[in-house]
Amino acid sequence: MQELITRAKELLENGTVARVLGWKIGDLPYNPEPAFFETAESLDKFVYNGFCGANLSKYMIEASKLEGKTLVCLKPCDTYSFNQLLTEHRVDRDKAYIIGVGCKGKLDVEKIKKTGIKGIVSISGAEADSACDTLEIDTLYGKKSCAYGDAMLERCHVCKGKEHKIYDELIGESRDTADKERFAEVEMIEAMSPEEKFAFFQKELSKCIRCNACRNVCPACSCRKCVFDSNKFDSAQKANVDSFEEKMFHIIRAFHVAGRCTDCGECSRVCPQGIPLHLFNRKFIKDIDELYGDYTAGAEAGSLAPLTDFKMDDAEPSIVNERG
Amino acid sequence: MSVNNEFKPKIVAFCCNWCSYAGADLAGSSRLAYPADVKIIRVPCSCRVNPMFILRAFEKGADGVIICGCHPGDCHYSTGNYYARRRMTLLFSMLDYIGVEKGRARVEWVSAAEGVKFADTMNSFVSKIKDLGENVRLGDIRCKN
Amino acid sequence: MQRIGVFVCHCGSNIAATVDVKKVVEVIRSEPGVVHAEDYQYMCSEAGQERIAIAVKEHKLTGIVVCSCSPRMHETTFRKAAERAGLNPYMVEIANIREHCSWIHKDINEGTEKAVILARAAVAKVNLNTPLYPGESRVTKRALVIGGGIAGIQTALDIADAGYEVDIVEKTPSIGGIMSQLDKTFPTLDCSACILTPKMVDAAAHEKIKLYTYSEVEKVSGFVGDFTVDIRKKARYVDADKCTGCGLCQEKCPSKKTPSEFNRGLGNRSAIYTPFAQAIPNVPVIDTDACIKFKTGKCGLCQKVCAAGAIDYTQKDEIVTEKYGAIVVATGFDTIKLDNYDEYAYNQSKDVITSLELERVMNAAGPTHGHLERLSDGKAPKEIVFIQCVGSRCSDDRGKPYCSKICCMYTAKHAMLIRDKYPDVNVTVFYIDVRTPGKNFDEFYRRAVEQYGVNYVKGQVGKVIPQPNGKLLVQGSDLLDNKQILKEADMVVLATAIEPNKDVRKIATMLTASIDTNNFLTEAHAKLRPVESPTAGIFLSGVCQGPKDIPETVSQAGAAAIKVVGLLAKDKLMTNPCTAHADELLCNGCSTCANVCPYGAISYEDKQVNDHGIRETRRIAVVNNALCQGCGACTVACPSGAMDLQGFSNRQILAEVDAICR
Amino acid sequence: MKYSYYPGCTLKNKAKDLDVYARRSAKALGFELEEIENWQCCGGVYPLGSDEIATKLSSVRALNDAKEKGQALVTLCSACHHVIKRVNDDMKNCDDVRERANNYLKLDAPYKGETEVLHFLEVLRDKIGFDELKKRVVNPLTGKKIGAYYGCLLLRPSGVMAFDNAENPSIIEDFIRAIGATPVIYPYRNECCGGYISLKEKDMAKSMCEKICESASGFGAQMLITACPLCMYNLNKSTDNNLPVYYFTELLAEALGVKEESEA
Amino acid sequence: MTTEKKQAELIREISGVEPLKCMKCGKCSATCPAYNEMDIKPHQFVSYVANENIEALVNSKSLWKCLSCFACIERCPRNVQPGKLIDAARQIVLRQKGGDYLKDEEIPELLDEELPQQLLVSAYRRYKR
Repeated sequence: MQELITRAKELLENGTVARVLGWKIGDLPYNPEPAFFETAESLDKFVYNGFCGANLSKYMIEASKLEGKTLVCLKPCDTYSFNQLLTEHRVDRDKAYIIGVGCKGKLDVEKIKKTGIKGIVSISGAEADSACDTLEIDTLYGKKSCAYGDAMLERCHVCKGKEHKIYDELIGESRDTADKERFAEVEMIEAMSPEEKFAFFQKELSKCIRCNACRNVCPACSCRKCVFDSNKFDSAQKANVDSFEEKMFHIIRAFHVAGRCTDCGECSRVCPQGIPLHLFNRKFIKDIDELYGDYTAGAEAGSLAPLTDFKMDDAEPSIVNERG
Repeated sequence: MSVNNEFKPKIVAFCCNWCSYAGADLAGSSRLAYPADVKIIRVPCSCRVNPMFILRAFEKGADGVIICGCHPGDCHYSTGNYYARRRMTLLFSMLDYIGVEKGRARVEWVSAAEGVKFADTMNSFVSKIKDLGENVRLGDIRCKN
Repeated sequence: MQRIGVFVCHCGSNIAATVDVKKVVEVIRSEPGVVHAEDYQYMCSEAGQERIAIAVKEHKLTGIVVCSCSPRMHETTFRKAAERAGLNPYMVEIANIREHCSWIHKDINEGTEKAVILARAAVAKVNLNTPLYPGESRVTKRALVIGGGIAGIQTALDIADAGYEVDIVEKTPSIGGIMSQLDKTFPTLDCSACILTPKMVDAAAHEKIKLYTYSEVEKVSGFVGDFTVDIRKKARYVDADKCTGCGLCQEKCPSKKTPSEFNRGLGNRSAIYTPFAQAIPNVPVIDTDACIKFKTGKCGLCQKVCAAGAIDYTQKDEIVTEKYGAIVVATGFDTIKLDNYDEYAYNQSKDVITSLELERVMNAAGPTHGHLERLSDGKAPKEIVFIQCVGSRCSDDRGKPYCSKICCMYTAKHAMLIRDKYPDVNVTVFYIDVRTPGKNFDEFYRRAVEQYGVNYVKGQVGKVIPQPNGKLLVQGSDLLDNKQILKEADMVVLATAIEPNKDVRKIATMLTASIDTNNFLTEAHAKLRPVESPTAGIFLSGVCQGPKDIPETVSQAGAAAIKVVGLLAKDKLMTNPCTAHADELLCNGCSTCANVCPYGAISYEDKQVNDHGIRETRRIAVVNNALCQGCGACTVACPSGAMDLQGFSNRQILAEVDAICR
Repeated sequence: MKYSYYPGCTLKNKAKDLDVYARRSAKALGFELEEIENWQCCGGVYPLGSDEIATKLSSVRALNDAKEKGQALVTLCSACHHVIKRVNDDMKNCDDVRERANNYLKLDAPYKGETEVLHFLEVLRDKIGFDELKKRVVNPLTGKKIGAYYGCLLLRPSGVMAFDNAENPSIIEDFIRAIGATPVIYPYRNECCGGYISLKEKDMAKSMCEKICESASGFGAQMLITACPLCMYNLNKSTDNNLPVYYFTELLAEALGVKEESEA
Repeated sequence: MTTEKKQAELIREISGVEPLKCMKCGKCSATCPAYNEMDIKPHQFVSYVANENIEALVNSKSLWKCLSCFACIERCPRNVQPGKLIDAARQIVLRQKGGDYLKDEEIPELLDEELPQQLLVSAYRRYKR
């Protein structure tokens, strides 16, 4: 982390970049938040540790409009999102100075809390440079510990790899964290009966409070104005103004990002109700891979998304009835 | 009016202007009967059909939605139905994934010359929807009401 | 709020028999926006249209719904009526209560209920309609005809005579098509070459006609009035400007064993060849698959003997790009392959031939110099059997489900010609039905029976059995005598089904013209627009649209020509205003829409926008209205809903959905 | 290579030659015919009625047996081949038959037409290859002019049997060429010999076979070969030994030099 | 419903044949090797069923002359399959009591040395219930 701060100061001072986009220490030991740093001094508040899960690529949309370059810290998975935004002309490559930061897996405090640990005062072992296999946690009730892997976000268990797809320079070590089958959860649902599937999603979706956290954090949901907020799909007869969107919001959102979603997992990370929203996106990814050939959004800037492409002998929609 | 309470499904058919709508016209001028439950909406091309239209229909109480377009390779706009095919395949797969019965939504390719196919398709689709019964799940997946 | 008038048509009893029209009027009155509703016997009649005009004035209507036949029939009629009454024509919507309702439902309650719902959907849509204004596009005053048979030649001549430039693209080395292979023509027995050759010469000599022979259409882009076409001129290896057509090269060519396409494979041709004596242009081509020079590098005899120095082995294919305002498809037909019909022993015996092969046999320039003889042993036949409907009217998967239309007549012609020239030859025709609708056609067939003594037997043949003595035993039905006949014949002639030229599918795809399950091009309306494709600017001439004989082909060629002339006579075309349009404030500039646009109609501009006080430069999608054809692919690809289609907007379609599901 | 083998009743009795020579030839060509255990008679004719089910079950059992072994099922007798191939097609494509047959049989896993049904000639053509067969011939039957007699059952209906061009077949002619002889093509080679009609209508079958033999001789055939015991029987009844009829397997064994080999 | 109408429907059902597909070309009769032995000809099987003339059909000689050689089925241009119709008519007879065309007592005299089992089995299936 120190190397990162030193380098950032250097770039700020020599005028290469006008600001730094990174994470700032939060009010609790586990909630750093995305922040812009304009001066070398302000970087004292900069932090990069296991809790810096937030994907900063979406902030580059606004940063691209600002004067001068922005230094942006991107984890390997964040670079996919950045590439995808580049493909869609939403960010300006020339306005970004990308430092690819190492990643040893990002942590989810909810998972720690789920192990029964309460009253967290401080956590050690989550530092970017010296990430350990076990987290030592000081609590109001004494010292506790938790295996790093057990505290990791779901998405890190199914990590696409620790290779940065786009960067100007790299700082920091990474550690392989993938130890689960990416599509296992999706397959589990696919194997359910229609009744079970419906019950599962009905239960999950009825938790939704339409806070829009998923939409706001999603790097693919970068529309200037969301269709759900415009009157384009409105109609004169509509009695209850928002009933339609309410009911179909997550399905439509998933469809809108299908083929563009990099599976960064931010939607599930930020959902205050803990809805596994990534299960929608990942289903589309699995279908696309199976039906149209493997495709990873953002692996390469400028690639043609599966839904803007076709083959003459693509499967017919009836294949859905034939499968499973 | 009929007094029996036989299930009368609501079925929305999106037909592309160039092939399937004309196929439906041909079915009509050939007097090939299919159930009145089917109501056709004319769109320029199957690629005009937004998944939101389909979800909206279901949400508003449609029991089945069918999208008809030119045969692949014969699209009036060259490639429209190829895009529609991918979109609908993914959408239908998603519907299946969330537990909506298979077969509530369908895509069929019907050319302007295929009046018989149009009528056959509608007959088979209506009978499929009758088998599935009323659409309750898509009415409200969140079931908050 | 719109002020909508609803007009419900009885269409005589076509609608009124199964839809309670009065009830539709009554129910629809209470729909939001509807201020007037009425019914009338025939809305499309002048009186009907007048009622619309009166209602527009009386009720200050802003929108109109006509509940009638398919919009494909009368949408234009009613739009024009609205325009005359001072409304924007795009404020009209049609509820199709005939083809989609009254004609397919028997129960009047059911029909009425559905008609009401269809009317409601149309009203819901009109509530959201906005006036639309067509743009203009230019017309390139030049036409392209694809195919140089009699259909293509006649179309080109008629267009050229009206004063417009026209190009013919013909795949083979010469124009002339199948008609040039025929010996005589029905129903007057004219010599085919005698009536065709002058037309070929006229076409070649016409100052407005340009021939691209031995050429193929490679790529088509653009739209009505403004097509851009790439034509591949295949290398002839003979310089057309230098060649004098003396024919010496063909005479000296040592490779003479290639089956002649013109003679249907019954005779051979040289590697350098003109397909037939009257070929136009009279310039040979080198078949590189047969040419010794191309295969081994040795030979070069043709180059040596050519006094004009026209042979050029280094010639390459050439791509010519031309602009056209209209395109006529005249790709014609071929006979089907008979591999699925080996019970007729076509592949097993040389003496079983197709009717088109018989044309070559009967022709003085053919493989037997016009002598009727068996191809196996050259002997004169004494018994000839004709079998009708070989591959036609077959709904199994071996043949074609349609009637080929020309066989009954040409078989009568063949039978008559043979009986006339060789009175000692017996002719038997096995037929299922004899179909002779056409002027002087049935008389012609009856002459074959009554005057020439041709033996017509009602019944199909089951098998042709080659005999050790070289004869052919024909085992067929005589359904009138209820007998199975065994007839020993010397020759059997098969009235082989015809099918559209194999290349038509490729061409139709390039033109985005629709094609039916039998590969015939679809017409815009089976009765009222028979020579137009549903794709604007594409016209149909000849058998590519459906089986037809020469007189019919020539009439259709003329009809297609006048349609082309009608188009080329305009200086500007109104463009379809139902095009896509991007909302500047919603557009992300993400390029997703451009990726799916088949016409390259979407480009991006950096535009200054004012988004509720925020002024900034944004990358925005811009649609070229002349290029956009209104498919709507972009509207669904657009994640933000910025892209919408005029006339079929998201809100309009959703309003229809809601009205139907209500 | 190992195939499941369905001999059928007649090959165990009156048509032993067809069977014995086939087994010897197979061995010489390097493939094995593993006879299905407890096979039951196919019934001789395919039941045409769409409601027939019981009469199809013995075929399904044989087919399922082969499926369980993961082998293709090879037949020799034209009638068995016809019945089994068509029942297999029903099991694959006809929902009603499949459902009912499986209900009756209660197999471990429902049979859905998975087994590939091959006639011995198809094994020679598609698996061994006639070019390869030609190489294996040690005793070519050079100079013999042989007419192939196909009959009906191997060829028709061609949609289901998919054996060869039903009106102008070539598989047996190619076979004849492979064993070094000269095929004689004659138009009656796919006409019916009379089939089962010969039990009660002997004259009718005789006149039909006479036509066949006359045509074959007329085109110069010195002998006929067939794959069907019933065709053999009918043809033999009407030919006065000018035109002997053999099973194709006998000539195959002869060409491969294994005809006289004792069964070891 | 008359008996003949019922029987006609039964024949359609058993055979799976739609006689209305026939275009009356006569190719079946032109093809049939047993034509001369038949009193009702193959193309007439189709029209007899279409016209519900079943009594005559089930009493015809033709029922027992059809060889099931499938030539008519193979060559029919409209996929009508007359051979299946005649078999269905035969089934109607056989499924009635005493409808067997082959009586057990007549079998011994029909046999000879070479006669293959296949022949007996096949004839049983076609002639007997």
